[in-house]
Amino acid sequence: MTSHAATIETGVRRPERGLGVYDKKVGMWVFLCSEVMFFTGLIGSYIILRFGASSTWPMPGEVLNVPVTAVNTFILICSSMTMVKAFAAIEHGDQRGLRLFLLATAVIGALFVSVQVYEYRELIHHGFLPSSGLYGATFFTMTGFHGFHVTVGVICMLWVTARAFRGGYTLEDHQGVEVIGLYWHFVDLVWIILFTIVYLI
Amino acid sequence: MNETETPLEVGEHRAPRYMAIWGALAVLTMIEVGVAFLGMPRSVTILALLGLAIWKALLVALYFMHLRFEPKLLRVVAAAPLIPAIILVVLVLFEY
Amino acid sequence: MATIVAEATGTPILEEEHGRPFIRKYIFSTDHKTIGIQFLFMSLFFLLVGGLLALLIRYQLAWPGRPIPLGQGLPETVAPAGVMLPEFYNALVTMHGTFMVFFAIMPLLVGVYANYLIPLQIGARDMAFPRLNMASFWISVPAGLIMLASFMVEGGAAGAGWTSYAPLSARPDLSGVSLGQQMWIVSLVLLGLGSILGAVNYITTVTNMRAPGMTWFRLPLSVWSLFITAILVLLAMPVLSAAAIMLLFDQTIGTNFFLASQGGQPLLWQHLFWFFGHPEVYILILPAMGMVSEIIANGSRKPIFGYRSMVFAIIAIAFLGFIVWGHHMFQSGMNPALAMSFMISTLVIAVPSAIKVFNWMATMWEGNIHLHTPMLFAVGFVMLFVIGGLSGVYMAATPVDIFIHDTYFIVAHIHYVLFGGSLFAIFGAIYYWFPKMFGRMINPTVGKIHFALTFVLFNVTFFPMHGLGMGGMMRRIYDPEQYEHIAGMQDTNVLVSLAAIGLFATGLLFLVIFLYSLFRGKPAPANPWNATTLEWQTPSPPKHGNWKEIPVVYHGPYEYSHPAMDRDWLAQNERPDVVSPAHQPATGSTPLQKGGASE
Amino acid sequence: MDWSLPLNASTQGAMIDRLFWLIFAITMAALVIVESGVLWFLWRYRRREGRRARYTHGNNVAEVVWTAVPALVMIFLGIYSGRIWAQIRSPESFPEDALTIRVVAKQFEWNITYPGSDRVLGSNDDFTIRNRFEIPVDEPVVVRLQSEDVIHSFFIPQLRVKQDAVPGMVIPIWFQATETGQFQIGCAELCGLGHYRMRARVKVHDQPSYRRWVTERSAAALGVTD
Ligand code: HEA
Ligand code: HEA
Ligand code: CUA
Ligand SMILES: [Cu+2]
Repeated sequence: MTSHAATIETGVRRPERGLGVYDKKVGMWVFLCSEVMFFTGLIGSYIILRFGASSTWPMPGEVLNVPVTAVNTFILICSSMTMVKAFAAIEHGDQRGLRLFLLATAVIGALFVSVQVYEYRELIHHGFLPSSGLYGATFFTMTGFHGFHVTVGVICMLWVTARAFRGGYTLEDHQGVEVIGLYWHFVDLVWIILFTIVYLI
Repeated sequence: MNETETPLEVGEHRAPRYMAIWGALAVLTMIEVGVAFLGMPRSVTILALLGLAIWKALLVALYFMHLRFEPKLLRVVAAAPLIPAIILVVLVLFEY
Repeated sequence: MATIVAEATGTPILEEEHGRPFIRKYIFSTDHKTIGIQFLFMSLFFLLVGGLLALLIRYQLAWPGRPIPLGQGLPETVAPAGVMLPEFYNALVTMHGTFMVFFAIMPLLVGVYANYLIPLQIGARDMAFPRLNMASFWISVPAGLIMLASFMVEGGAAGAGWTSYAPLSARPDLSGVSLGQQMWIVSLVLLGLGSILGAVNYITTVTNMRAPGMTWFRLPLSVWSLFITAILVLLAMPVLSAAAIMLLFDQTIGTNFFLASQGGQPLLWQHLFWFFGHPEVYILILPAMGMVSEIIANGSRKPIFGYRSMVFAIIAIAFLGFIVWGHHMFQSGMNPALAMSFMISTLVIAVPSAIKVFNWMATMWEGNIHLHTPMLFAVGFVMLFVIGGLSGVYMAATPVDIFIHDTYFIVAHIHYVLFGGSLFAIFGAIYYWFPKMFGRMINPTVGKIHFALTFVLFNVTFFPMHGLGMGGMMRRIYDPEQYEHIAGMQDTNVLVSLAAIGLFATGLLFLVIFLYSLFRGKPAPANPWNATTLEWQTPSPPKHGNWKEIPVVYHGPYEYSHPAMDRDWLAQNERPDVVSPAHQPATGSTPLQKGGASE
Repeated sequence: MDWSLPLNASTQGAMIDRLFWLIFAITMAALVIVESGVLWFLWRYRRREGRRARYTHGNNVAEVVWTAVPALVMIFLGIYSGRIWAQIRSPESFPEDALTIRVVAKQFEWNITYPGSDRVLGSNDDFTIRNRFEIPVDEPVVVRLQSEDVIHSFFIPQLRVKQDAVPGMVIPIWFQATETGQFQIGCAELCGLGHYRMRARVKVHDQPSYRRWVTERSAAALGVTD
């Protein structure tokens, strides 16, 4: 209640702040909280179902192509790096860097998705489908929804990039870059988890 | 909690060395793949892999998403959903 | 000044409303007040739909196999010669529950009042993300239309209950419903997305956009409850979406998450659904509790009793809401030891609820109680919610639940908490904030008549259901006369149905009152209830942007009968030392003067 | 219209009913306190000209009291019903050498397999009857519940028995009838368009007549098999 007193004496016009960060950032983090619960629904079901049927579960590498996906994981990590570079660039007002790295991020993200599409085609070609038991069901649902998130990310990334090329972000105001960055890194983070528990364990 | 005088932009942190983080992530990934096929006892493998995954996740969250440089409260917000998430999975696992 | 204002809100003063074309002003508006009112009309429409479905349910239960009046109009596939088929009955029950929970009560609380009240009560000009806000409404509308349309499709609407237990919901070959169930899923996933966007908005707005001096513990309880509710939506809704999507895949692309074949787990659906479902029911009660606290303080002309413990009770209920879901699954084959732990956590919830109930009573104690229509509904809420809450204790006790699970005892509980609770609070809120929303008063006498009829008929409709449940009448049965132990109670079923018809008629009466007051009601002053919170310190209805100048807050939300004043209320943005205690116009003066005064 | 629990004919029913009426007493007390309090305040403190409400923000003592009392009541209830629950459902509670019957639910019927005179399921004197559930009085009975298609729920009001039958699971429950008589099984979980009529006869025999019934039935079953 200290500020109560403060306001009474001096009548300062300062809005109360809960988190000390700007609205868009709060909004994005709050949204990511709900994304966490969405993936909890999918990943949690996977863990539970796998517990129930552990005996029948294929060993890593038996069905899935780990090397390709390992490379793909690396690709996604790179996109996270370029993303963060873009942010670092604009924090120093470096427009060229911003545009370059944003573009790179979008492209690398798209690359990740295409590799995943390739992987799906191979698997389906070898008769591994969502309908092939719990393994197929959980695999395609989890990776599918992650892929969907990346795709959405790429689209937004292109939009932000376009804006960057029109000089939409400045040293003073580049909230948009940071916020989409948060989303992008989150999707990367989810993949780190998925890669481990789906492909390696 | 609401009397934070912090200005809206919390940008004063020295930018972390992103390339180093990136390198670490790449290396950890390779280690993971290695561990997975080393053929250690199943339980050891699983624990090791989970440990590595969490490590990587933390690197991304703390540096790429620069949680490390955010106000404490925001870090709490970011971590909060893990509580219901864990509750859900753990309690349902009691079915076995 | 302007600069300060801009700094104080984060949003610059928006361009004046008149300047904008009709479509941006009323259809695709980004003004939180307009969006709130849009939600109001949408959800009242779906409340009407849900009520109609309930009438059909009641008709069948009272007079099984009798042709429905005007039922000849219905297609052969659902009611040949006006006699409804069992599959149609199941669809009715499912859709009744779904519409009422997801498209009536939830949008009424989280859509209407979160939108309308939050910015006004925290002293902001609008939501943090107005366009996102508009999106969340325009996502909810198609969701509702899809749900409605599912009645029309081949195989009829979803018929597996609003809980859609797998495998029944996942196996068209066993339920006879395929497209209908899929539309149910799609609709709810859409609604979920809409609600989550809304929740993001509300949470950001409350954390970041409170007016100067509006500290956390000066927030009105309605804002507190809506804020906590938004967190529940944020964390619970996505789990439903995930589960629903898996269910959709089970139906369409041959996965087997919830099918016993190949190791799938039917119980997993129940765990996921109720992990969402129980927080959902608290989403449906917490805002109601918040608004009731508001109205009771106003009606009693007293500060709310134990403000802080009210806040902590809300938080406690919300948190506990995440660890009790198993109480819906005591007889489902869940591990009995697990059931034990769920029983304990469920019983514990009675404690924070008790705190709230007794604090409401203590607020009325030694008050100067003014029984205006909103107050009537608020008091009605307390009296009826207690009944519903106490019946919850029977079910929480696992051994008793063995007998009453899936009987009408549960149905009675549902309606005492959802209708006697949530809907009564909503009626109260509608009467309370109607003058602010539409700048017109509702005639108090007709309001009191509406209350009296609703209160009496509600109890005649739903109290006997406790008896039916104790007698062992199961839920979701199309023809009670099939069973010896129920057939004896048919007269009760008839009584209930007759009352239900009356209750629906009362609903129509409300519709009339509502529409009449909308166009013919007396013009409302800025502060008809002599209330203290910020929304009353600006004209009714507030202009686009809400305030001439952002108010500065000096007190807690419910400073009624403050000794320093000789009128019995002190607005949050007034200072006793600057407003002359001499009689103020009860309408409350414009924020401009107040702002000036506090310079 | 009598609104009360139906006649109870099982051992666990006695416990359940006792708990039910205990909770009834507690909740009625709470209900009377709240409702009468509200009405009394409405009357006693109704608006009067010149009266001014007492200006107070709360009272910690009072709040602690009405937090603690319900808390204690709840703890007591939790422990008490926990005990009963354990006696009914915990794996240890299942009696040895109980008469074991398999009940397989499917849309919309109950298929009941009896162990026959040798009292072991799976032997060739077993026999299966559709929609007829016959048990002896005063003897623990274990029902092993299964379902072939969707979830059903095995509900016998007078025996205070209810348990879902879930496809892919075998769920055992036990109970002991205390009175002979004719009852009904009802299906308590929505299972499709026939849910409302998925019922079966229940007959609780006295011991001798049950033995007679079983022996002739198994004899018939054997007669069929060889
Ligand atoms: C607004 C919605 C709402 C609310 C607030 C509640 C509140 C509670 N509910 Fe309810 N519930 C539903 C909506 C709600 N419920 C619905 C829709 C279903 C059915 C779902 C379906 O299957 O279709 C359901 C089903 C349901 C079940 C499952 C029954 C079954 O299917 O077998 C159970 C079991 O424990 C339960 C318990 C409780 C409890 C303990 C509370 C507690 O929060 C109540 C706490 C309040 C009080 C206890 C009263 C106030 C306290 C006092 C006056 C203090 C003195 C009291 C004592 C000392 C006892 N509810
Ligand atoms: C808030 C939720 C809510 C509300 C208000 C109601 C209202 C009613 N409900 Fe029900 N009900 C549920 C939620 C609700 N219900 C749920 C969740 C279930 C479980 C479903 C399942 O088992 O899957 C259920 C189940 C259920 C059953 C059990 C069916 C079965 O198991 O076989 C029955 C049976 O009698 C019933 C009856 C009624 C009746 C007679 C009303 C009456 O109160 C209806 C009276 C009419 C109105 C309240 C409408 C009046 C309003 C207006 C006219 C709008 C005015 C418009 C403007 C102002 C623009 N409901
Ligand atoms: Cu079988 Cu209902
Ligand atoms: Cu619940």
